[in-house]
Amino acid sequence: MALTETPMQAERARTIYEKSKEGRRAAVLPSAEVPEKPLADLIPENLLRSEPPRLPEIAEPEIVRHYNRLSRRNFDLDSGFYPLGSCTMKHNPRLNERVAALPGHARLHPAQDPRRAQGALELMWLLQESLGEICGLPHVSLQPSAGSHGELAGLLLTRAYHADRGEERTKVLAPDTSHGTNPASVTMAGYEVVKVATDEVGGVEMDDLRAKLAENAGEVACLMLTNPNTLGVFDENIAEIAALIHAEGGTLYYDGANLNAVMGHSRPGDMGFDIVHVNLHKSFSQPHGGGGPGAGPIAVSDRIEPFLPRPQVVRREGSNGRGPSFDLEFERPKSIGRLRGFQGNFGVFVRSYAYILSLGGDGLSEASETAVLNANYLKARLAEGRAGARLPIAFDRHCMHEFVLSGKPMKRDLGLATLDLAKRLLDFGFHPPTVYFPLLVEEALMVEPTETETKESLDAFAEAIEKILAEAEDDPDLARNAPYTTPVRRLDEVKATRQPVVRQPL
Amino acid sequence: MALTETPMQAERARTIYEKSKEGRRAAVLPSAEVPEKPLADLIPENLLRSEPPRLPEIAEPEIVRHYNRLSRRNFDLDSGFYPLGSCTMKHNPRLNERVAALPGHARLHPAQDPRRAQGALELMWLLQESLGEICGLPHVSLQPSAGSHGELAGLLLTRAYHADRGEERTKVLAPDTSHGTNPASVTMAGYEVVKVATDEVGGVEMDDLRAKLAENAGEVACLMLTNPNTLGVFDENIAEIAALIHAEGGTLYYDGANLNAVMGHSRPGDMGFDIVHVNLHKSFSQPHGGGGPGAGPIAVSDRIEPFLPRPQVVRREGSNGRGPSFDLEFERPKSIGRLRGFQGNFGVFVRSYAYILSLGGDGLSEASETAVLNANYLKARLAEGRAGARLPIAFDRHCMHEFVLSGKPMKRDLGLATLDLAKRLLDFGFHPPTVYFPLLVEEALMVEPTETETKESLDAFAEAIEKILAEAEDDPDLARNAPYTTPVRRLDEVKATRQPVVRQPL
Amino acid sequence: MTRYTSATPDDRREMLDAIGVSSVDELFEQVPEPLRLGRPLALPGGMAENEVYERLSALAERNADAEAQVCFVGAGMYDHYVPAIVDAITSRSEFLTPYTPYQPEISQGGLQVMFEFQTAMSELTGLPVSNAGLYEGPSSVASAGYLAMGATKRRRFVVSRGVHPHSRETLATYAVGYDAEVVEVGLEDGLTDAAALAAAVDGETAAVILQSPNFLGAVEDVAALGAAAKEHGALLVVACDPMTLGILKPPGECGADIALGEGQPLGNRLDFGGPSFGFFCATEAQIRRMPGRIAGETEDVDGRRGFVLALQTREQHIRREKATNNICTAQALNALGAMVHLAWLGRRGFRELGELLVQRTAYARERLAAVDGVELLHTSPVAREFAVRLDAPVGKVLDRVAERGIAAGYPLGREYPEFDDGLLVAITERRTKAQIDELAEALGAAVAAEREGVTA
Amino acid sequence: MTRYTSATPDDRREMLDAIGVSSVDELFEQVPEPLRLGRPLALPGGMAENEVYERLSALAERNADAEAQVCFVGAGMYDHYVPAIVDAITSRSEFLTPYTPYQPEISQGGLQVMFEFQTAMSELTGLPVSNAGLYEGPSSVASAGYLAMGATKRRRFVVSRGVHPHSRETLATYAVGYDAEVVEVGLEDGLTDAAALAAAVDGETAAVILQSPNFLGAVEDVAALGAAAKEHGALLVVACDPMTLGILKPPGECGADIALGEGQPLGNRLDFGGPSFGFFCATEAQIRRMPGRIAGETEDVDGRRGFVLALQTREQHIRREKATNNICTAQALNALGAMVHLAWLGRRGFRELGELLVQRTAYARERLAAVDGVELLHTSPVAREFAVRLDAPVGKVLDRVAERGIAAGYPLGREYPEFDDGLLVAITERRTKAQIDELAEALGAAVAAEREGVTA
Ligand SMILES: Cc1ncc(COP(=O)(O)O)c(C=O)c1O
Ligand SMILES: Cc1ncc(COP(=O)(O)O)c(C=O)c1O
Repeated sequence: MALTETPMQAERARTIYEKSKEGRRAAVLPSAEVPEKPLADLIPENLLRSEPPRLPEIAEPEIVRHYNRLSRRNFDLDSGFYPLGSCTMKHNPRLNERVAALPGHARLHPAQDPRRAQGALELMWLLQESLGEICGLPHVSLQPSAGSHGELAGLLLTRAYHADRGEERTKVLAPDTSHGTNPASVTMAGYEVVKVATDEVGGVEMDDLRAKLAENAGEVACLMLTNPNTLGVFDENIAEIAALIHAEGGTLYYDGANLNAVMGHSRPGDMGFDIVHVNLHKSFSQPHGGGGPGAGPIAVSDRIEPFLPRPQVVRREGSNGRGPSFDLEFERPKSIGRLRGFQGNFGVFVRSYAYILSLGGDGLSEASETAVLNANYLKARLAEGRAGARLPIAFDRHCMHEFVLSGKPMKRDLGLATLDLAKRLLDFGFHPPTVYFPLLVEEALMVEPTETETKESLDAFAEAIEKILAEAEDDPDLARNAPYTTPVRRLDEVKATRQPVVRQPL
Repeated sequence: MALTETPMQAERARTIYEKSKEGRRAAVLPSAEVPEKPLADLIPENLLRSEPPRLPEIAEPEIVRHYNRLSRRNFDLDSGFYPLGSCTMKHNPRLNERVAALPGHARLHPAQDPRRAQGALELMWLLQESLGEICGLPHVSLQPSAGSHGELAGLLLTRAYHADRGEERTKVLAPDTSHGTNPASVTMAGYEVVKVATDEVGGVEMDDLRAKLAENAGEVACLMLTNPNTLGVFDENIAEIAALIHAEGGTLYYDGANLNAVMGHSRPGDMGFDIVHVNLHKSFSQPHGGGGPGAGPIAVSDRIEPFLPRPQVVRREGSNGRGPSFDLEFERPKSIGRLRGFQGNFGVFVRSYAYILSLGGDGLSEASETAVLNANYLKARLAEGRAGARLPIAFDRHCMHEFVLSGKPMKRDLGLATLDLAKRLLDFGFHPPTVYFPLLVEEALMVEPTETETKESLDAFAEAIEKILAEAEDDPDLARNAPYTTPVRRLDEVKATRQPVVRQPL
Repeated sequence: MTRYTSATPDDRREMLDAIGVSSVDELFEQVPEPLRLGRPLALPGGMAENEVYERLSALAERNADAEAQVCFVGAGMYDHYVPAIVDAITSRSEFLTPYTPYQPEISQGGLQVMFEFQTAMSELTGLPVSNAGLYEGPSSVASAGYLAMGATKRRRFVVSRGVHPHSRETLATYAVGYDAEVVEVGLEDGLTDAAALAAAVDGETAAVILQSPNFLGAVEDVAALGAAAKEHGALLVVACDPMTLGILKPPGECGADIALGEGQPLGNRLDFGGPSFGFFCATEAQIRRMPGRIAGETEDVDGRRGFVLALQTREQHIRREKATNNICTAQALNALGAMVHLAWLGRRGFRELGELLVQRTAYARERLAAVDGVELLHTSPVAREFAVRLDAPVGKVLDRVAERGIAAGYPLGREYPEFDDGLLVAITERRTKAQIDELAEALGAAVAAEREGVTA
Repeated sequence: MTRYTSATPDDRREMLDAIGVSSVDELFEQVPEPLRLGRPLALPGGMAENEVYERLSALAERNADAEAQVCFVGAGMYDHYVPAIVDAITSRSEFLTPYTPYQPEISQGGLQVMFEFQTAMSELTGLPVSNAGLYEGPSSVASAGYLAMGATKRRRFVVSRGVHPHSRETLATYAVGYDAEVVEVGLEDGLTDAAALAAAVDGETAAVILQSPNFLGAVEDVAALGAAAKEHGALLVVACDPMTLGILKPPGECGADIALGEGQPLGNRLDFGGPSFGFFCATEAQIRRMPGRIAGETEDVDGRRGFVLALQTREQHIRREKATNNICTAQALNALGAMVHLAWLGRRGFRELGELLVQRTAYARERLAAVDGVELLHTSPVAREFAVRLDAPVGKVLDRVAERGIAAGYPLGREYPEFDDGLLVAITERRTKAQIDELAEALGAAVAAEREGVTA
């Protein structure tokens, strides 16, 4: 019997609403226990809802089946290689999930009196200290909820810092390789972006930087940089860049998405950065959850410290022979204020602190080393054979923890777009690299293997690329029509935006 | 591109040993902390091992991937319909897993002093009481580890009971429909099996029973019955059967595998049974785990009670205004002794007790009702169309929670064995029914839908059977060569027994 | 090479050879010498898994969590029971470990969940468009402000003092950045002062921001209050507690342009405040201004139904400085937890739960009001939380009640100096009648003891 | 129709129509009237999920588990740390919920795990054949006896008093059934009395049954003791603690025909005694007499490697009264936990763990022996558990030490009246030096207090 579809393809998508049947239910609730009154005696009729929301009606066994089956329509890090550049898809230890689930963490109310939440506050303080040491900047706020939130925080801190000095500045510099969140944060923080060009080795083009600083003299609030940057290149001029920005009175912001390259090897604070965000869901092993949660703590220098968000976790020395205690400090007169409710994504802090404890200082440093080793090895493998010819490295030098290839020759010679290669990789059981980013590189493929991959996985990936390029020489349509074996085949993304259907009609 | 294999088929089986590489590891152990001595100073050299066992060497991320990927090569109850007759594949509530994992249960040492394990002992006592009420027999031992263990216990109790009366009996009667564990337990308990025939409505053939009793007068220790039996038929003569056995001085043993049919409706004790085992992994929702764990508590009548295994959980009334307390009773002079270490599969008790609490008495009774409804509905559906013609019901009457079809006409008319039908069902995403059991029915298919299935699932199953029979009329090879879409196709089971390879060569 | 990494000495040698360097250090030479750390990090050495477990358990034990103390604290996050299937499903690797679904063909699980979630939130709020979730509640309010500015080209927000103080403070923080003015409107007997609100809204107002039930637990008449917004062409933004939406009129039926809120009560544990998620729904008119991910339905080349990230042209990775928001990583897993919880509750259960909360809350409110030294802070209708005044210092009373294993509520003083004697008490389905009775008893005893000057 | 069932009133009606009856009661008419219960079960009504949770939590809190008390109790089950990945993997529905793999094509996950597990146990014990697991330790000993009877056609077992008392008792229980005689051989300084053993074995002996480390923790010279079995053609059955097999000579190298034991220390939690699993390995000669499931390698019709249940002709479902054992449902999930734990430990970690246990045990033994009022019960070599004698009533001392949050060990008196003053102390990698020191201190203080007659 010939296969026309895979079993998953044959199973067409049906939402849980389509499996609903009136009268079914999973939840059984406790009885009220108390004397009940008519609802309208308690809340005026006009504020009450006439019809309950049309949530699905379905018993527990079928809910479990629905989501279990759905889950298998995802590719995940625990199934295979996931070299998604800039995303640091490293192993997510289950130990971290276990400790985050301890009732003392998971069922702790965020408004619990600090005197009755000493363990949580100490953990946060210990994480602050650890991140401060890793970043080389002494003051840490854990409040931001992700990298982009950290960026916004950093820019608001910059604004507050300048305002405190009686200055108002309007421009923020960012290289053309920067991540989309950088310019978006700039706008949200009320600044204007000024793009800085990239030089021939992948770093900041120094002349352009000087020119932009001159053009915007007195206006530049900040330079946002990723280092190593999104090309996987460590900017060797960073000390000079820092000096230039500082001379202009600006702050230097470090987008910490790539911190996984340099932990224990080089510290943003030592490079001259004033503000750093750390993506705990990248370097510090918080699972990505299919798009979060994460956390984006920020570490800052002394001069920025007074402006940190409120409340701040502080340690107070004990008196009368008592040990130290921990508290939330709300009285921070120069603070930019809150960025969110309560104290931040505490569950993420538990996981990341468990990760730091597990690896220790040496382990973190080794992790970065292996991340860099793995990236350079895979780069070397992909410099061979067909990949070397069709997918040249964008900036030919040793990389840090990731590297960027250009699919331009592949497109020109084989008629295969980077997207086609990515889709064909799906048939080989790999998650593709990040594609079409950074924008600077035509038909970009951004590859970040991370330290937790085996050499065997890297080799298999390189072989798959080679095979795809080889088969494309015979038949480029093979890739152009890929994928074939995924739960659904290539999807029409344009339609979804042109005629958006964003909920189930009921 | 034509598909030649499904993605899972393309991924050939590799064991974890084949993924091992010298020097890799997942575990990091604590340091000894204590002054260390040479091993040979502590244990004589000749008792020490020269080479460590060749366990795999592999880092944590790849262990997780290995077992996650492997897991997806299983079909499971949380993926779809699993009408495996006699196995009661009902939903496994996750609440039960949650409460079983509470540290007070999961990390409780079995030798903890009963005064410091009052919660666990009370839970066991409550479960004993509940099972006693459900079975209609007042005394319960939770010790047996599964149904077959309960059977052995029941036979050893019978032996002890007779011995106590100065009798020695050698025969145990069992109908030809009985489950394989019944005769196997009989032999292990040192008895000889005497088979009893089945009558035309699926019950015990009364004349044969009388004849066997007469033939073995004074020798019959016990009759083992399942009621409803493995044909899904409730034996209406049970009261008479009980009277006959009791008149002969034998005990009546109830194989509780089918208790799910009658909870809250009819009780083995009331039917005249002396000893019952209950499969907690069937009627009481303990997950099957791919072949265990389970538990097989036994409930017995007063006259059997003195012989129950040791230790027994007992409740002692409190004195001086204190509440009751719970204890392990070891002093049971007539006890048959232990059947295993410690107190039994406590984790299973927690799950089953949670299930009983969740449903309550009414809910259990409703569960049996729905199980019987679902079975009769599916039976009715399969009495229609092609299934009705090719797969007749073995005993045409209302069934209880399951029913047995015969594939004899299908085999004769279409050349399709029951096995072929079963394998083809796999392509339709269903777990097949139990096949070739009970032995009495030619080409048997034993179908038990359970109460937790939706009407839609039952309908889909009936339609799949219809479709398979229809396609077989055109092309019987379609089923004969099935399955096509499973992770591996039909496997050679004979080879595995003829030339057994039961471990990875290293 | 331990635990989470695999490169053996042999691997390393082969890899370095292939790269053409003799050591990993050589690869780090691109980092200028003076910027290399040159010393080990000043962090402890690594620990065994069981040691990490013991260390973190020991910390966790120093927290009085809701397992250790009966929790009547709410203020936006509630001690609801999270059904076991939520954990079972959210802990599956297939949901736990993938990135944002950039490759839809291998992310149908996550994308369909988003689509289902959007449907559920749209049903709850009565608005047609939902995103797949934002960070959490208060920052969602700030994002609504940003949207309103874009939609109206105005820079002024009128905000009720009934809006969660964290939301107001977050809005203020963001407003300094995107340069908007925030005007606050006070409360009368627990409800937004309607006259003051009407007076505060003007032709420069981008949005009127309300919360219902508001921070003091009172159910606002959103439709009536919102009229002022409509009149002046401002957007009406309503923050709400999702657990009340089974019984309260949905914001969409009250004229809201945007309904949002803290999602924690749905399928997310307390976690000392996070991670949870914010939900964000709006009218069709705002669909291209929405922040965050939105899943949309589409087809594959063979015509199979499928889901993708829709309307990506709003987002930072495509639109950069012109994006409608800067959010990237959000809270997908938390939204999944909510979706499973909602499916578990189902249409009936969700409504019943709302009713249960209202009934038990009414009982608790009455019960507490009858206690000597405790009186109601306001008499407006409430759903699942209410405020009282204590005739004794709130902090001291809380300490006394804590001794009895009860976290009695949220003290209002810090954020509402005018209610320095105020305490906010929250009810969930976990809070039994017996616990409520015990709270009443304990509060009464504590207030009495404080009044009498008994040493705690 | 609630919670776990789906039949709505509409469904019911349609289904009853299709069946051709008017009510479900009609279906139950096959149960003769007098046998119908005719009343509701005398059990409480159903409870909400959160209520069940609270109820069982409350029970759980009345147990002094190893999280609440530092646990030095062993006696066959040990407070090892179960790595988090074990739970993550065993809780996957795909492993948790299937039945025994009767349909191999859709059970390759479980079957391959069995095959890997068999390989691991074979490596540990040094015997070529392993099954996929039995119920637990002691009943595995009884099953070995049954096998030995079948293999030798003899009915006599010679058993060391060093074998776990539960195993000896279980063997005795079974032996009454399959009619065998059990002869016990005593101990000398903690070890099996070799001369008495040699004297007890005769030509009617089916098996000699030893345990090493034995119940008192002493490492037996299995090879030397086993010689008597070989001489008389009896099988040598050795029970062992799997956690010691990284350092101790495997039974297979000591002449054992069967090696078995309690599997709990491998990847299984304490669970108040179960579920865990028993492992059971043997020589090739016994392969067709093995109890329990065995997975074997084979191929599919296209030549793909695959796994099936092999040698099913031994089993009850095929062979019925002639089966080698009656076991059916066993402990597959628990064996999976063991396999994951072993893979996590790996070749090196497994040995290191064995060494760690020996070192800490040696320290603890020395430390305790130095305490006034505590002396060693025997001086033979030990691996991870040892026995001491207390100069005060053991039960009372244990109560006092329990007050300090320590479960000091297993009292020997019930099962070894000759060691009424004996206490068995077990060590795992969770028991730190500091805890051992505290145990020593607490034991010393408790014995002293008892001697002085201080009231506890
Ligand atoms: C370079 C870079 N900067 C910033 C971000 C934004 O971080 P987050 O997704 O945590 O908001 C990312 C995430 O993809 C990134 O790769
Ligand atoms: C009718 C019947 N009896 C006995 C058993 C044996 O029970 P267990 O597998 O729990 O040993 C089974 C299990 O399949 C069964 O179906």
